[in-house]
Amino acid sequence: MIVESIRPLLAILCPAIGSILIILFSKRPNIRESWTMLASIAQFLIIFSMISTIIEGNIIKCTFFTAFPGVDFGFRIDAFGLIFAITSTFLWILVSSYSIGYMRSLHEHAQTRYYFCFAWAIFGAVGVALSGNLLTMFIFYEILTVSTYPLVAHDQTPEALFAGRKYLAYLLSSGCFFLAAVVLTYHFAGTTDFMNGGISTLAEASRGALMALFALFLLGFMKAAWMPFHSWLPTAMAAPTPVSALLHAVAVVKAGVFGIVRVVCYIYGVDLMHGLGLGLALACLATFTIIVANLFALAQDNLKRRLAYSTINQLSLIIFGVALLSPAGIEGAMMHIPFHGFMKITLFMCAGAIMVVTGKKNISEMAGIGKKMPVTMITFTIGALGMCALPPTAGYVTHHFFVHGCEEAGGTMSFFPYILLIAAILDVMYFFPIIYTAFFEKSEEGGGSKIKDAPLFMLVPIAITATCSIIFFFYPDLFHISELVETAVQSLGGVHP
Amino acid sequence: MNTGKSETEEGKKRSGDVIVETVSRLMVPFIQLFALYVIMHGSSGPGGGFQGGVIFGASFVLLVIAFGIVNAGNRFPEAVNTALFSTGVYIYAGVGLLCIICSLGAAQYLNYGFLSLPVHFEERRALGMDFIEIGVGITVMAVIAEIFFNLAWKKEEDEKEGGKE
Amino acid sequence: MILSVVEQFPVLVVVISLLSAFTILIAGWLNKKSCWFLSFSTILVQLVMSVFILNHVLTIGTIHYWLGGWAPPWGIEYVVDALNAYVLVILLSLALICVTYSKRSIAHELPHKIVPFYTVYQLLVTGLCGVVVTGDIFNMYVFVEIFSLSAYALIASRGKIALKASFTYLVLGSIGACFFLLGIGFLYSVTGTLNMHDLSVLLPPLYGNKVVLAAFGFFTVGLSIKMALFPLHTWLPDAHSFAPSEISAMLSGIIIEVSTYAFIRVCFSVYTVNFIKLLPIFDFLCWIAALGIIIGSVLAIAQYNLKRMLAYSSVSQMGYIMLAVGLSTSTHHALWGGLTPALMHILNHALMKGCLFLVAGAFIYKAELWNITDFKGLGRKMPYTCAAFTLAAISMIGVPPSVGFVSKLYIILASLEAGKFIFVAVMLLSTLLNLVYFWRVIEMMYMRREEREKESHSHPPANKNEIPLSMLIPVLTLASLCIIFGILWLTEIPIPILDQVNALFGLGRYAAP
Amino acid sequence: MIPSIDLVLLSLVVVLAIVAITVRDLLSAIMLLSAYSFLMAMVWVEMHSVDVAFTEAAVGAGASTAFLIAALSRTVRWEKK
Amino acid sequence: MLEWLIEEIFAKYNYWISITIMLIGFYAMIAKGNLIKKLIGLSIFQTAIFLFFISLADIGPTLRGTAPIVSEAMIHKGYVYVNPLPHVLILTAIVVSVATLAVALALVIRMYEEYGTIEEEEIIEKERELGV
Repeated sequence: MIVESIRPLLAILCPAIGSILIILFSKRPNIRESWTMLASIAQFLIIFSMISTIIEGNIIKCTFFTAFPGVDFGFRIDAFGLIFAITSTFLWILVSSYSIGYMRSLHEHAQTRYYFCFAWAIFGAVGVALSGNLLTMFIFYEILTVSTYPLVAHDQTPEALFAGRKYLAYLLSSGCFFLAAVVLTYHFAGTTDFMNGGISTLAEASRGALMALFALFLLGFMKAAWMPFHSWLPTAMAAPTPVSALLHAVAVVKAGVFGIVRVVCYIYGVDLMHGLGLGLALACLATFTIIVANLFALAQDNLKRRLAYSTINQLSLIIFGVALLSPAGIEGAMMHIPFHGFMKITLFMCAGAIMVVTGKKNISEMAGIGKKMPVTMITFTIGALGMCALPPTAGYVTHHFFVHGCEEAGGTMSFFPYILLIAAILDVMYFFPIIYTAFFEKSEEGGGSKIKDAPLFMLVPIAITATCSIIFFFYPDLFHISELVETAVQSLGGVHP
Repeated sequence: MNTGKSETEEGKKRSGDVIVETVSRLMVPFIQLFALYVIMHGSSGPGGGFQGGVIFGASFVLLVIAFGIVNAGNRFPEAVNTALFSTGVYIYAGVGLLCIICSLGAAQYLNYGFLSLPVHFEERRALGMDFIEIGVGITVMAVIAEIFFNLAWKKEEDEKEGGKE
Repeated sequence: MILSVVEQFPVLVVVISLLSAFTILIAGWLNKKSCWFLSFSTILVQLVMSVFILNHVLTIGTIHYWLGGWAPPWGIEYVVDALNAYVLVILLSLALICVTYSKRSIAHELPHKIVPFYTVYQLLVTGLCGVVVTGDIFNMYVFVEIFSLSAYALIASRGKIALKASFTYLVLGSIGACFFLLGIGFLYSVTGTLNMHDLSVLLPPLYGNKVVLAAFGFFTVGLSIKMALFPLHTWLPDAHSFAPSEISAMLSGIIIEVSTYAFIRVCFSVYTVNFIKLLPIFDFLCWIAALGIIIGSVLAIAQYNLKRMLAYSSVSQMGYIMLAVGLSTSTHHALWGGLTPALMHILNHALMKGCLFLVAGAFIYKAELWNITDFKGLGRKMPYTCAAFTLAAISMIGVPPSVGFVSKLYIILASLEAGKFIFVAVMLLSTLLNLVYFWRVIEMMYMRREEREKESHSHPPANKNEIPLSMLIPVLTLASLCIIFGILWLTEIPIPILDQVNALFGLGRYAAP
Repeated sequence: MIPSIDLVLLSLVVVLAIVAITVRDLLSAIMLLSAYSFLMAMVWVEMHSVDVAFTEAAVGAGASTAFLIAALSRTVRWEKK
Repeated sequence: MLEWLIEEIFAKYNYWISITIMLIGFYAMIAKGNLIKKLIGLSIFQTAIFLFFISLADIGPTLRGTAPIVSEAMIHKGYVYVNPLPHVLILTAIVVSVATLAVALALVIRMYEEYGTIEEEEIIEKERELGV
């Protein structure tokens, strides 16, 4: 059933209005930051209020105008979109709080610009999550790209500027491919609306054209950082840590992955993907990225860069889940979007906390830091466990789904769990040394085993995300995520083989 | 506009050739008369406001060449010139607008037939055209003179927009 | 035949402007400050008239105005249909914005030339309006020359290096105008008429005639010079970069666009779609335009002078418009078929480029900043101006939901429908090139620190040094219109106007099957 | 029109045009241009377009020449090669 | 061959001459470096176009065409008028051309004051020295 509602519009307006208020109160930091908090909480509540409607199997629609025949500009919220929206908005609250601690401790410059752009980035990300067709999605996707540029280049050092340029070059060129793909889809199918089970008219196009179109879509979703188009992500780690945390663990990269899932499940549809044999190709691409990214991660000494490669790996894991084209695989993929978000943001926020307190960025310098910042490092350990898919963390749950998905898919796919195993081992190989260094090696500086953890503004969000990561293991329905995922997969219909 | 008494005041600066001066002094009134003829005869024969205006302007150019630029420039100050060529445009555009106003908006711009003159329709057309020619003539005359003065003399002032009908 | 008041407006728009030009000249002797006011109020009145005209044309129909009451094939006829009315409104809006802006900047830049500046500016507007409203091809030539002459004089008004630029423009522009005149002569020799509608009726039996073909060639080349289509653009960079900024904005936003309008008029009103379809001219035009898009952008990347960069970007943007014109005969969709994308981009380009040039002028006004490398830290000193620049630049790059994005989208859809996938690639590539040269500036304004700032990492409160309000408001208006119109286009609200144009010429969905 | 006179005048016009753009003395060039205009005016009289001929004589041979000479008086007379 | 020559060249000699002059003018505008020479070229070019238009109006040697001036006697004698419309057009075009010339000359003079030369190449050189 379709429900008309303006709630999506309200949700999207929160950060927009927030950003204006932020600019207006640029001279008074306390009020400025309370607007950020207020906007984030309001947005989360509005998004959260939609859950009950969605779980009943409804779709919320909010159409503004018709841009082209068959292409309405508007929102269409289904279970899958809502998962992404909930994740981004909830984490925005936490990261806002974390940002306040981080930015103030480091006396960063241009804080108004920072909060302003942050709000717009969330505007873009939530817009992507809620949009009802490719064109709308593209518009928000580009807003997301442009608004995160000032955040990446925030430091304004040559290095940060380079990172910003690289970031824009990659993502806006991918935007071009995306636009081409959107237009071609419209050309072939006459619509770009997301439909459960794919757009039926699209199948009428020729096989070669559909293959090429899919390649365009993949290039368009360079935000998903699949190899070999990943290198913007590690470079973008020049950004302040809250940015890396929210944007490069949740909003931006997840928007890319989200797009791929949307295209696979809601534009092409599982049957068409099967028919074209694209699932296997996508799975190969994903596993290639998973392994190579893990190998790259091993070589990194900078903590944030290592985490970035880990992100690349995990994103491809989501792509892999979708590429299985089996219910469990898709379920796992959809679930991994929020789960990975929570875990990775924990890790990034820990890295930021370490930097704020000790000023250290490299893993080799972190000997003994676990004793100095116990809370931070314990939460870090939880996040790391999640990355390695070990219980009792959320990571284990999704990997369970992936393995199950491989079985369901059968055929060549049943071979892939071994690759996942190798990937998990590699994960362990680069995460455990960090934990070991932090807790068991002696600090070279000696002496300072005094506990001096991060400020509370930062510590509380870290603790919350880490706790969530564990709760997800025992109770995946926190924030109704597993229910939503089930609703989404059921609505896809033709998935069950 | 009078050509006569220039040599008494600033005689030193003039070109100095008696023959040239005398001949041009003799010629200029005739040229100007001819110019007037050309302007007024425009509606029924060769010539018209533009040609007449050019000829009229040329008479000033001749003066300038004969008597030296400073003398002629003083006789023909820029303010007067500007006023003149604006007047010409006003006459031209004003007659056109009058056609609209006189007919209370029923007729088109420059539809002379609707001018409230106490003559026949056809004659109104001819008269209207003559008015226009006069306007054009004045403008062109002033513009030609102005351009020449500017080109030949003025240092600081920038170029004026050229003659337009 | 009784004329309604609005039907008198086409001629009044031109006459009022002409009268005002000379009134300014006289008023200038009495009081220099009155010039601006006169010019501003005249253009405002003209704008109001043009809006009425547009409304009249859309609701009642085309206005035919017989000058002097002479019937068309003999007398001059002013014809205002949807196309003219649309272009007229754009033209007068930008003229109004530029004249508002010019109040302070001209007083600063050319303090001794205020009177001639506004006189000639008003003449420029007269010429532009004349080109747009006339339905007589020779009359069009005369008005083209009037606005060109005014443009030469205005460009030269800055003196120094602008003189050379203006002279080059004059020589090339005259050649273009002569070609146009020659084309008119050719057409006249075979048809014996100059009225555009009359021509379009008389020409069809002669479409195979070599004279008619040659005339089309002359029109195309002549107007291509005037509108700076790619290989004939050589006058443009100098002229645009050395002119006073409001004139650069007019040049780039309106003057070359009005020439494009003249070209569209000649193609579809004098010749018709049937003629164009006989020959592969428009295919050729598409390729030329595509080349122009790429090369213009590449050359823009090589520039360090902001205004010069914008000028080259105009070359590339003219390519967009001409590409859209070139595709117009092969697309039939209700939305992006026919001339819609081209006319859309005429408006969009006027908004974007107008804003960018005015901002460039603001930098020159404040601190004589010409080069991109000098823009370090401007984002903090002139926040509103830089924000406007950013909006317009983002629009040029084509980030949604700006006007640039909509144009790009429509042109891409049109080229897809025409089956020319290569132009899709060209459009996308040009997006990236635009990104390169515009982002450079944005980065310089916001992200680079000034040298003295670098030493102390602390940040002193920025001393704002914003331009005066009479300059800021035009800039901000244009910048916000870049976004507002982007959304408006997406909602298809203004599309019916362009649809009428298509109906007029039998293009798009009105094309004969 | 009378072809023979026409032809003579027109060939003269061509010759004058060529000479006008080749001579290095700009003053001569201008005077040649003036003569060229005047001959052109004669051609037009001969073609029955008295109006145009009239104008060309006044403008081309008269005013334009005056303008050019005025400009020359403030610049240089010789073209450099 | 001869017939062709007569028909295409001699019968339309004024058109051919108009084209010749046009090319001469065009050459001067493009190839001459001196600004005044360029303007002379422009004048020649424009006059050539005028010649073309006037030739259009002319009705050729076979008919007794006459100037388009109204007079009763002429009409009774059965004279044919040449077409007056191109003449009017050319009048306007002459106005335009003289205006162009005036603006151009003003530019030339200003450039001379600025650069001390009216040779295009020298001006470009000086511009380069100024570092533009």
